[in-house]
This record gives sequence, structure tokens and C-alpha cells, in this order.
Amino acid sequence: MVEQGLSRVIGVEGEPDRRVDGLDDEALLAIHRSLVLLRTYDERSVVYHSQGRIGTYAIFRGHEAIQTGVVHALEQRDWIFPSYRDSAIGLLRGLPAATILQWWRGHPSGWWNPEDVKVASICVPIASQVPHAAGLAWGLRLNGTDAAAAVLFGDGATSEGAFHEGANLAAVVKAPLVLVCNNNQWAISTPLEAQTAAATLADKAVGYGMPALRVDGHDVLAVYEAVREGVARARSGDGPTFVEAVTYRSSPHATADDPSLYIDPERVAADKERDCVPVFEGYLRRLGLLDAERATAVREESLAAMRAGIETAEAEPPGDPELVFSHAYADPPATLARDLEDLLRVHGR
Amino acid sequence: MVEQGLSRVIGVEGEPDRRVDGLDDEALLAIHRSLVLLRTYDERSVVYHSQGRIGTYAIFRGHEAIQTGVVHALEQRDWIFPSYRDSAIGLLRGLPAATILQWWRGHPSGWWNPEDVKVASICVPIASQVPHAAGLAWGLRLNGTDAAAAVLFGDGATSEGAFHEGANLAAVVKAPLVLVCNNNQWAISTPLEAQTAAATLADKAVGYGMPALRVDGHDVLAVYEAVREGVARARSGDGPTFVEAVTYRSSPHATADDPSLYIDPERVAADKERDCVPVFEGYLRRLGLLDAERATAVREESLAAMRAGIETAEAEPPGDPELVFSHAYADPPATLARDLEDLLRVHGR
Amino acid sequence: MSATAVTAKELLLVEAVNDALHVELQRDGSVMVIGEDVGRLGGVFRATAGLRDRFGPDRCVDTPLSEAGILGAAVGLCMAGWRPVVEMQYDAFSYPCLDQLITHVGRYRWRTGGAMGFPLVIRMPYGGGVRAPELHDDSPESYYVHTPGVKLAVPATPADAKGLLAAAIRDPDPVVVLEPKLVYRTARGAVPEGEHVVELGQARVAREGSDLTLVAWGAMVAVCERAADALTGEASVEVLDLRSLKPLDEEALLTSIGRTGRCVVVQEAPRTCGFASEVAALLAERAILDLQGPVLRVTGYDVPYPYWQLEDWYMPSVERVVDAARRVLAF
Amino acid sequence: MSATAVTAKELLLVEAVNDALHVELQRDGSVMVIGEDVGRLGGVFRATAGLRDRFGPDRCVDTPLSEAGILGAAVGLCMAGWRPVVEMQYDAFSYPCLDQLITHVGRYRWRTGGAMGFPLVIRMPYGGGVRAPELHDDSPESYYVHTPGVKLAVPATPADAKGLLAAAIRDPDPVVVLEPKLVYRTARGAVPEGEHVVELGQARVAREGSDLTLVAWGAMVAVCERAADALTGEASVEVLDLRSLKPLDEEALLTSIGRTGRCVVVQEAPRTCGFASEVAALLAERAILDLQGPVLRVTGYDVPYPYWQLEDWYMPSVERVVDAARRVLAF
Ligand SMILES: Cc1ncc(C[n+]2csc(CCOP(=O)(O)OP(=O)(O)O)c2C)c(N)n1
Ligand SMILES: Cc1ncc(C[n+]2csc(CCOP(=O)(O)OP(=O)(O)O)c2C)c(N)n1
Ligand SMILES: [Mg+2]
Ligand SMILES: [Mg+2]
Repeated sequence: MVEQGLSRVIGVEGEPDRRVDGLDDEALLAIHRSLVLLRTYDERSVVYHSQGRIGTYAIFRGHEAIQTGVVHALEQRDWIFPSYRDSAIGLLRGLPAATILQWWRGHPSGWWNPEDVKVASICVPIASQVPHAAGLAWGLRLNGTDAAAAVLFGDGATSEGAFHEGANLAAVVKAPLVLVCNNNQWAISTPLEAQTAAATLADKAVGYGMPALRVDGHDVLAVYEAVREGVARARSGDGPTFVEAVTYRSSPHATADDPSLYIDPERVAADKERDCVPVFEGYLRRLGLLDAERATAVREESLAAMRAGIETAEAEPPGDPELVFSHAYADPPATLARDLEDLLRVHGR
Repeated sequence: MVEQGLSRVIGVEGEPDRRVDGLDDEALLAIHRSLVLLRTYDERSVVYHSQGRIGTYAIFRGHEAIQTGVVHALEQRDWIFPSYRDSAIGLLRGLPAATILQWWRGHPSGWWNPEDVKVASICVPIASQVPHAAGLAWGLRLNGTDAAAAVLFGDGATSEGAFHEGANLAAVVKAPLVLVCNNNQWAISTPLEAQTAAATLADKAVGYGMPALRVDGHDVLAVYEAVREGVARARSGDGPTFVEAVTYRSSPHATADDPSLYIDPERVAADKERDCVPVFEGYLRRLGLLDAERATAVREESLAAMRAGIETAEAEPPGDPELVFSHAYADPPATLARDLEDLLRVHGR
Repeated sequence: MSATAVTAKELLLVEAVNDALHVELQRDGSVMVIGEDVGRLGGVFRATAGLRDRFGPDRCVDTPLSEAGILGAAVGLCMAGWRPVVEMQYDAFSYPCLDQLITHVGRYRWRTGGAMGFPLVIRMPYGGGVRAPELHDDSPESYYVHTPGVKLAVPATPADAKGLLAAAIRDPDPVVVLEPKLVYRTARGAVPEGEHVVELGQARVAREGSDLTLVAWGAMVAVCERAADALTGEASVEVLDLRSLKPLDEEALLTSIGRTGRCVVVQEAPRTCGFASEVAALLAERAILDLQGPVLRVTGYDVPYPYWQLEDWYMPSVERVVDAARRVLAF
Repeated sequence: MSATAVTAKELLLVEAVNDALHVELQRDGSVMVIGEDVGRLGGVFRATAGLRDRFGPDRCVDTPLSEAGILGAAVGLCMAGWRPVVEMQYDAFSYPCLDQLITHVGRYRWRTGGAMGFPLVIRMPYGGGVRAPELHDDSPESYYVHTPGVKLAVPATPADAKGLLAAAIRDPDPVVVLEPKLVYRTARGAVPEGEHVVELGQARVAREGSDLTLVAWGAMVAVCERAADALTGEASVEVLDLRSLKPLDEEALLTSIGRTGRCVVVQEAPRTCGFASEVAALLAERAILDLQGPVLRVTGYDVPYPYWQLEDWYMPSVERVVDAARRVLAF
């Protein structure tokens, strides 16, 4: 059921490929660079974790097509609200890898200014970013701009009240928002059928009076097309759109997780056949846009970015205790300064 | 839109009436007694409030058909979770009027044992009773009974996370539950179009994989039929059903409210034309089941119950301060007894 | 601070709230009011009356019935440059928003390394004594003040209701303002016209005294004043109205206890982990040598707020405050 | 109380939790476990491992991802005669359930005039120091203990983790159990096999002393014990493990301070309105004559829990506890 009726651009089982109008060769190659950059970030992070160079890490292997499709369907002025699993999506908006690595290293420099890149902070509590995205998009409309926003979340997130209240409010205020649900069919160890009795997650949109699109989440161009349609609707003042991108969580939930306790290995193996990166590279090859040389070059470029990123991160000195107290308030209660002073005194700083 | 495609039993604009199979004359007259009892309770309560004999009161005039249809479609063993506006629904399960009047009088005897009548306590926070109903119904299924439950809530309630989480969970665990939404098109001063962009509230059910029925909430038999269908599904293990009963809030939200600030008086007048009590009495008359004499008798019976109720309530002595501390815990912390002792000492009790 | 305020007019506390909103929405085009029934109706207590007509439906918005969604949206509105003033219809109906408050409102600025501000306000009528059904009577200050990253103010007078709300709206940080609904329409007083700001973190000596200090906020300030009256002749009682619980005017508190040496703290909320405990703990920590007797707390009890026919037994009464004061004085 | 418990085995704290669940589900067929990932996975910390296989998918249930819905459903399950043990996956992810907790879990029994009981348990790993991303580190006890109608226990040892959870499950009232995840796999100790119940409301003297009392609960008990070690020779330090914050063993607290006359309270949570404030307030109210110095609080700060590379600066350290103790001793 879940896999039925998904729109695709890249052919499967002998179906022909399509070209997406408006996407010239350059644009396709840019999408490729984004896909590979995210894949490389993810692969290296798993290695860095095993080397004890970053902390627990939420793996997004197999979801790069969704993240990439979303970012490329937006303009630089449009906002992105990532779920915790989309931690590195900011790379596609120019955030340095070091910043995101520092977030996973628990270093106080692991933050960025959302305003600079129009990417909200990593949101750890599931679904709670949906109302933020609704409010931001609403605010953009009130500001009279035609900028839009996209919010990413998972299948499990759709069970949360925060998703419901955010989506409903977005529709009522006609917020220029695209709600992108990464239906990877698992919430940690909880399968989709234990999450909802709905036939599809796109069905959730009906209750908000919101149009919905269902796409193959392994197909970056299908995601791109759907989100672009939603963005167009948003800009023209017609309110939010729901996009269900169906994938499968073929990797562990996070570095700490042992999926063997619950997941079906055959299904995982089957999904790896549809890995979004080779799928898109095949498409480019058939168009004659990608050869081994370029593939290596792009890969190298990404690896270089990661090497630089981890080096920069590891080179940074540990944060000062002052930072425990900074930034909580613009105008802090006087007690904070006293507490800091006391802390430094005790620890002979 | 909202009024379209509603199922009815009692004909409007010349449509013929229907008989609901399984409902013999006795059953129809029982429904009539319930309708009139609720109507009388509501009318008297407004009077009692104006006389300062009860506190602020949430008026349910025009919604008696929904409350009555629900109760008559259930067996005595099935549970009911009322919204705050359905405060008197327990009357139809044999609760004394005095008890409910005491609740509105703020008297400590204004409670009942839900177990006795299978009617949960009046739920003041909007939508928060939906998860309770889901859990109770789930528990009934786990207990191996074929008992079911119904939960009543309004159009505004559908915007709350609690509604969403409760409805989704109910569908996942196949809880034997009927969700009855009284769509009276207002949440205090907030009109339906400011509450949701959905075409109908029944559309919300799609996202939970739940069947939905839409009925004319002025037609007690249409409500009865729909809820009965839901209950049958519940008993056979097929999970919850959503029933949208469309009415209109033709009275103020509560005794403290001044709808002239927001409501359309013509629309209110139009709705009064479809008042559920005369509508059903017309149906009975056409069937030759009701004459002026019986109508007066039923009305008198209800008025007597109310007179007895308010007398009993007003005759009760004020509650003791002990009651401030009783019942919070089955096994209270020792501090409570000390606090009571102190309170009595200070106030020379 | 109350710069341009020249003349004053007599207002009820709820009218002063409404006045502050009119002045601040007029003054700053980025301020907007959102909440349930704040627009067409002007709020169930009329606190937002006239705003929708005057500033339009985009600056005074009737939202769907979803407290968490409303506060979450306010976070996003801040990111778009707005300064949302969120009304929660009643104290106990604000609880669904606690998750957004604790996980985001109080942390988002920190999360951006101070790069983004979240100058939103959450205002709500709070407290008991109003003869209302269940869950219209809570005093939730503890839940809010325990949460890092937020500030909290509680006016006791019409002038402070206007001045503290104005300060909250202009504050760069999220501020919760609890309005004592018990005195919405009974507290009447002179309120400066036009702009009027009462800085957060400055307690008010409601009455001077030298033998004992009664510490309170919101509706309990008046109860303490009546208790002070009752003690006339027996003792000279100071009444300290904290006005803002975070930031707290520790200075004023310690100075007062330094003078009187005796303290009773009065709150409506349940006792355990209430703000009265915070005040007492502060004195046990920083004023132990000043204390000539125990610090007593007169509070609501650790039970659900009762049916309203019993609420006078639950709410701190003048008698209970006087009794506690006498016990400290006699210690 | 630990009636039938005869032999004991060495367990980690999280294993003791798991043991308690196995024993109680076996003992009482109406006890069930519900929560996110408690079934197939056995919980992200394995606290519920083996329950689904042993007792079936109806008594150890993987719920949808909706904390408020889960707790609300637990209320309904109680009405149907079940005794649900609800797992919240982490401290900070329990906040969405606060509305159900405050408006219903703590009030429903009262609302039925005591006719219906709500013997549910909410258990969750809590606290910092685990090098985790944001919002996996909170100590939310204040939000819970301030709420009327609920009880709260916090074990510090494997034996108490089993005994307090068993007591919570058998208790007729709603009980929140906070499990210190910092020591889930480092606290190891002898745990009685079979049924083992540690009555709520009984503090534990973790170490006897005569000069000063360190009061703590959960993971801070071990910190206090290390601080007591550090003070060997300087002072004889008593460490009081409260074990249950509501009901609170005031007796044990007052007795200890009656003996030592000096007190430092240690908690991970932010200071304002934390439970340390409650303890200090209690002493200011009932032990003022016993106190030979200020009651100091060593707590987390009133800021968001920091990035984990900084968390050691936030968590109460042995050094901070020792410093506070010395200041009180030198007073
Ligand atoms: C409010 C909340 N509850 C629980 C968690 C713990 N948790 C982290 S990830 C996760 C599963 C999320 O599933 P889904 O929404 O499908 O996203 P995915 O992990 O598949 O990307 C859970 C329960 C959380 N982060 N926030
Ligand atoms: C959680 C919560 N928020 C706000 C309120 C205040 N309130 C009482 S009734 C009401 C409107 C409810 O509308 P609806 O669900 O349509 O039910 P109706 O009043 O029409 O029967 C509101 C907002 C409440 N009781 N609970
Ligand atoms: Mg998922
Ligand atoms: Mg309604």
C-alpha cells in the first residue's frame, strides 16, 4: 500500500526516465554534488563516531534525496526547518561541516545563525518544529514577501499533537509552507503499522484541507518536482502543501541502535537496491552527464570538505565555562553573573 | 459545504420521513422523553443561573439530539465521555439532576462514580477526554468484553493535539470507540473557517484510517443510526468510527457570553427553525405517537425532576473543609492531615 | 522609566491590560496579539477588546483551539521579525503549551548562540476565588518560573498591569505575565496615560513596616494588606509586592528582611516547590543571621484546586496570614 | 517490606528496573507496560527487555509517538481496571504529557470523590552527564512534584530502583519514578530476588555523620558521597538520600539536621523552584533553631542544559559540594 502510486522521475523496472523541465544539465549536476556531499557527511560521521571523534549520531543514509530535493526546490530566501535527522541539511546552504560536526561533538560552537542561511536549528523533540515553521511562514506572508518555508519530519512525527496543531494552523492562516514527511516506515523500532492506521501519510493532509503529493523518496527529482509544486502554490498565496516521500530506514536509527532486534534484514537489503545516490548517478550516466572521472572528482571534493571540517572542529579549543551562562537571555537576571563567578572561584579559574 | 451530504431520517423540505428499523414505538417515545428531559434541564439551568441559584453554565440548547442519539445507540454497559457542554448527559443514565446541578453550583457533592453509570466525569479542558476514551475502550477490548465507548467533543476540539493523539491511538489499537463530533460551527467566538481549512470535520477521520459518517445533528434519529453503526463496528472488533453531527450554536456559549459581538442573528434564527425537539415531535405526531396530552405529560415529568433536583441540591448543607483534602490521594502524604488541622485551628473549627 | 506618561486615569486592572495593548501595538508595528477568541470577541475577559477593529485581523488574530500550536507559531513569528503577544484563555488551559515553552521558548535563543531573539509574551488570567468550575483557578507560576530562559511578572495593581505588560512586550526575552483575574474588575486605580513601563525586577513596597515582612505577588498582595490592617497595633507590618518573580528583586527582599527580621510568604499555588519555597530558601541561604524566627509559608494546599463552594478554605485567607504572622512575631 | 526476598544478585541499576517490571507483571495480571519502543526493542535503554516476549504484545505495547496520548490513554486504561506503567523515553520528551498529568492524572480521583483510583506509573530515565545531544539531560522533578495528586520517587541504587518501582506499581495513586540514567550502567549492587518493595516516603541515610548533612536524590547521592570522602578528616558528613520527594520523609530530614545543624542540598535541576528550594524552605520553617549556618543549595543553573562538552561545568561537581559544605562549616 505504502509503496503504491508514488510519482517518479527516474524510471524503475525498465520505465523510461523523464526530464524535469526547468532543470538543465548544470542544475542536475548541482543536485548530484549536494547528494554526494550529504552522503559523504553521513558516511564520514559514522566513521568519526566509531573513532570516538563525535558523539552519538543519527544516521540519514538513504534520505539524502529528500533533503537534496527539498533544498534545490527552494530559493536561498526560503526557510528550512530540519528534523533532528536532517542535521546536515545546512551544508547545502553553505554551512561549514565543522559547525555541524561540533553540534554532534557537543561543542558550544555547534550552532549557527538561522537567519544567515535560513535554516532553523536542529530540532530534537519530534514534530515540535512544525508549529515553528507554520509561524515563520505565516510571518513571511504578513511581511508581504513571497518567500516560503519547508519543514521536514518523519512518519512517527505525524502522531504528535505538535504536528497536528502546526499543520492545521498553517492551513488556516494560508502559511506559505511545504510539509515534507520522510516516511521511512520506522520510528526507531516502531513500524508504520503501529504508528497509524491510515492507508498513507498523505491522507493526513485531507483533514487539514491541504493538497498532498506522494513521491518515491529514493528519487531526488520526484521529491524536487513535488516540493517545487508546493512552493509555487505557497508563493501564489494558496497555502501549505503536504509531500509524503516514501523511503525505508535501511540503516540503524542512530549509532547507538541495534536494528537486528526488530527490523527485517531482507527488506533492508531490498531497499539498498534503490539507494538514492546510485539511482541518481545512473540517471545522469544515461543522460551522458556523469562519468567515472567526474564521479570521483565530486566525491573527492566532498571528502576534502569533511577532512577540513573535522580538522577545524578538532582544532577548536574547548569552550569556556562562561558559555554555560551566555545566550540564555539577551538581558539576563543578575543571578547568572553571580553563579558564574562562584563557579570560576570554586574551580580555581 | 458543511451542511451538504448530511444523512437524515426525519424529512426536511417535504422529504418523506423514514422509520429506523429496530426502533419500535416504545423506543421512539423513550428517545422523546430523553430529549425533553435534557431540554428541560437546560432551560431550567439558564433560569436558575439568572436567579443566582447555580454558577456560570454552559448552555446546550439545540444539542440535545446529539446527546440523546448517542446514549440511545449504546447499551448500559457502554461508556460515555462527555465534553464540558454535555454536562447533563448522565441524566439519561439515571444520574440525579441534583448531582449535576451541584457540579454547576460548585458544591463538593457535584461528582458521581463514573463506574456506576459508565459516564466519565465532565471534562473541562477541551479534547483532553479523547485519549481517556481511547484508553478505556482499548482496555475494554483487552478485557475481552464486547462493550464499547463513545466520546463527545466539538468542532474546536478537533484542533487540539489531544484529539489527534487520542484518535490516532484509538485507530491503531482498534479501540471499540465512536468519536462523536458536535460541529456547531463555533468555538466560543471562533467560527469554523478560523478553526480549520478542512472541507468537513469528517475529513479528519481519513488521516486516522477511520470510517466517518456525517449526519444532521438536529435529527436525533440520524445521530442514533450513525452511532449505532459505529457501535456495531466497535463490537465486531473493527475499531473506531468518526461521526460528525452538524448543528449550529444558536445559544450563547455560556451564561457569561455575549454572542451579539460575533454571531449572525439571521443564521441563529434560521437554526431555531430546525430545533431538534419540535423536529422530533413533528415526526412523532406524523406517526400518530404524540399528542398534546402526552407532550405535556412528558414535559411535566421533566419539570418535576428538575424541581426535585434543585430542591435537593439547595437543601444540602455546605461542604466541610475536610473535603478540600479528601480524595486527592488514596494514600495521602502526611502533610495533608497537618494542613487540615492547621486550617481548622485558624478558623476556629 | 514611565517616560512620556503625563496624566493618569482611573482604570480597572483588566482595562489597564487593554490600555497597554493598545499603546504598545500603536507604538510598535511588529507587535501582534494571537490567541483563542482575542479578535472578534476581544477576549473572554475583554482584555483585547478593540484591537482587531483598530489594528486589523492580521495583528489581532483568532487562532485555532490549540495552545501548543499557538505558542509554537509564536516562536516562528519571532523568527520572521514579529513580537507576538500570546493570550492563554485561562491558567489551566496554558498547560498544553508547556512543552513548547520548556523545549523551545526558553532555549531557542541559547540554541542560536544568542544570534536570534524571541521577544514574545505569554499573558493569561490566573488564580482562584472567582467561583468558576474546575480548572479556571490555577496559579501556575512555578511551572513557568522554574523554566530557564523565560521571565515572569505578576501585577497586583492596574498601573503595574499596564507597566509590567509594556515592559514584557518591549523585553528582548520571552516573558510570561500572569494577570490576577480575581481583581480584574475590582482592583481600580490611577494608570498613567500613554506609554507607561514598569521595569522587570523591581519589587514594590506596598506598605512600610518594621516588625515583619509579608511577601506576596498578584492577588495575594491585597490579602496581605488586609492582614497588615488586622495587625495594626500589634505589629508594624511591611508588605512587599514582588511584581516580577524572574528577574527577582533580591535586593529589596533582603533589605526588607534585614530591617524586619521576620517573614511570611503568601501564595495561592500549591506549597511544594511553589515560589514561596524559593523565597524562603533564598532567606535561609542569604539572610540566616537576620532571621529572628522561622520563615512561614501561607499557601494553597498540595491538592487539586477545590470546587468553588470550598475555595475559600483553600485560598490563603487574611486569618491564615495573620495567624502565621503572629506565630513568627511570638517566636 | 521486602517480604519474600531471600537471596540477592548483583545487578546494574537499569537491570534492577527490568527485574522489577518482570516480577510485577508476573505478580499482577493487570499491570501492563506502554510507551515508545518498549516492546520490540525493549526500550532504548533495554529497561523493558523481554517483557513483550514473556507477557505478550498486549501487556508490553509499542505505542504511537505521542506522549500526551499515551498518558491520556493510561488514564482510560485505569478506568478499565488496568495498572499501566508508562515509559517516557527521556526526561525532556515527557513534557508533552504535562497537560494530561496536571489536568487529569493528578485530579481524576479527586474528581470522582475518591470513587475511582488511578494507579498508574510514569517512569523515565532522567538527568545529565551522559554526553548526549540537547534535551536528553533534564531533571524535571519540580514540574512533577509541584503537581497535586501525584507522588514522585527517585532511586539512587539498584536495590532502590527495583524496590521503589515495585512500590510505585502497587501504590493506589499515580507515581512518577525518575531513574538516573547517568548511573544506569555504572551503579551496580546487590538486589533482592523476587518481590522487593521499598515503601515510598522513607529516606535512606547513605552515610552517617554528625557535623553536616548533604541532602540529595538520584545521581547526586553518589556525588555527595564522594564529597563526604573528600571532607574526611575535616568534618563528619551525613549523606541523606531522600528516595521519594512526595511523600517526603520530613522526619528523617529534621532528625538529621537536628543532629548536624548544617545542611547543603544538591540537585541537578535548575535552582529556581527546584526541590532543593523546598528542602531549604522546610528547614527555614521547621528547623530554624537547629540551623547553625545557612542552608546552601548546589544546583544546576537557571539556564538551558548546556552542550555536553560543557556539561561538567553545569552539573553539581564534588568540588562545588565540598566548597558549599566548607562555607557552611566555617560559618
Ligand atoms: C517528543 C519526542 N519524543 C520522543 C523522542 C525520542 N525519539 C527520537 S527519534 C524518534 C523516532 C522518530 O521517528 P520518525 O518521526 O519517523 O523520524 P525518523 O527517526 O524515522 O527519521 C523518537 C521516538 C523525541 N526525540 N522527541
Ligand atoms: C484546553 C482548553 N483551552 C481552552 C478552553 C476554553 N474554552 C472553553 S469552551 C471553548 C470552545 C470549545 O469549542 P468546541 O470544541 O467547538 O465546543 P463547543 O463549545 O462548541 O461545544 C474554549 C476555547 C478550554 N476549556 N480548554
Ligand atoms: Mg521514520
Ligand atoms: Mg463548537
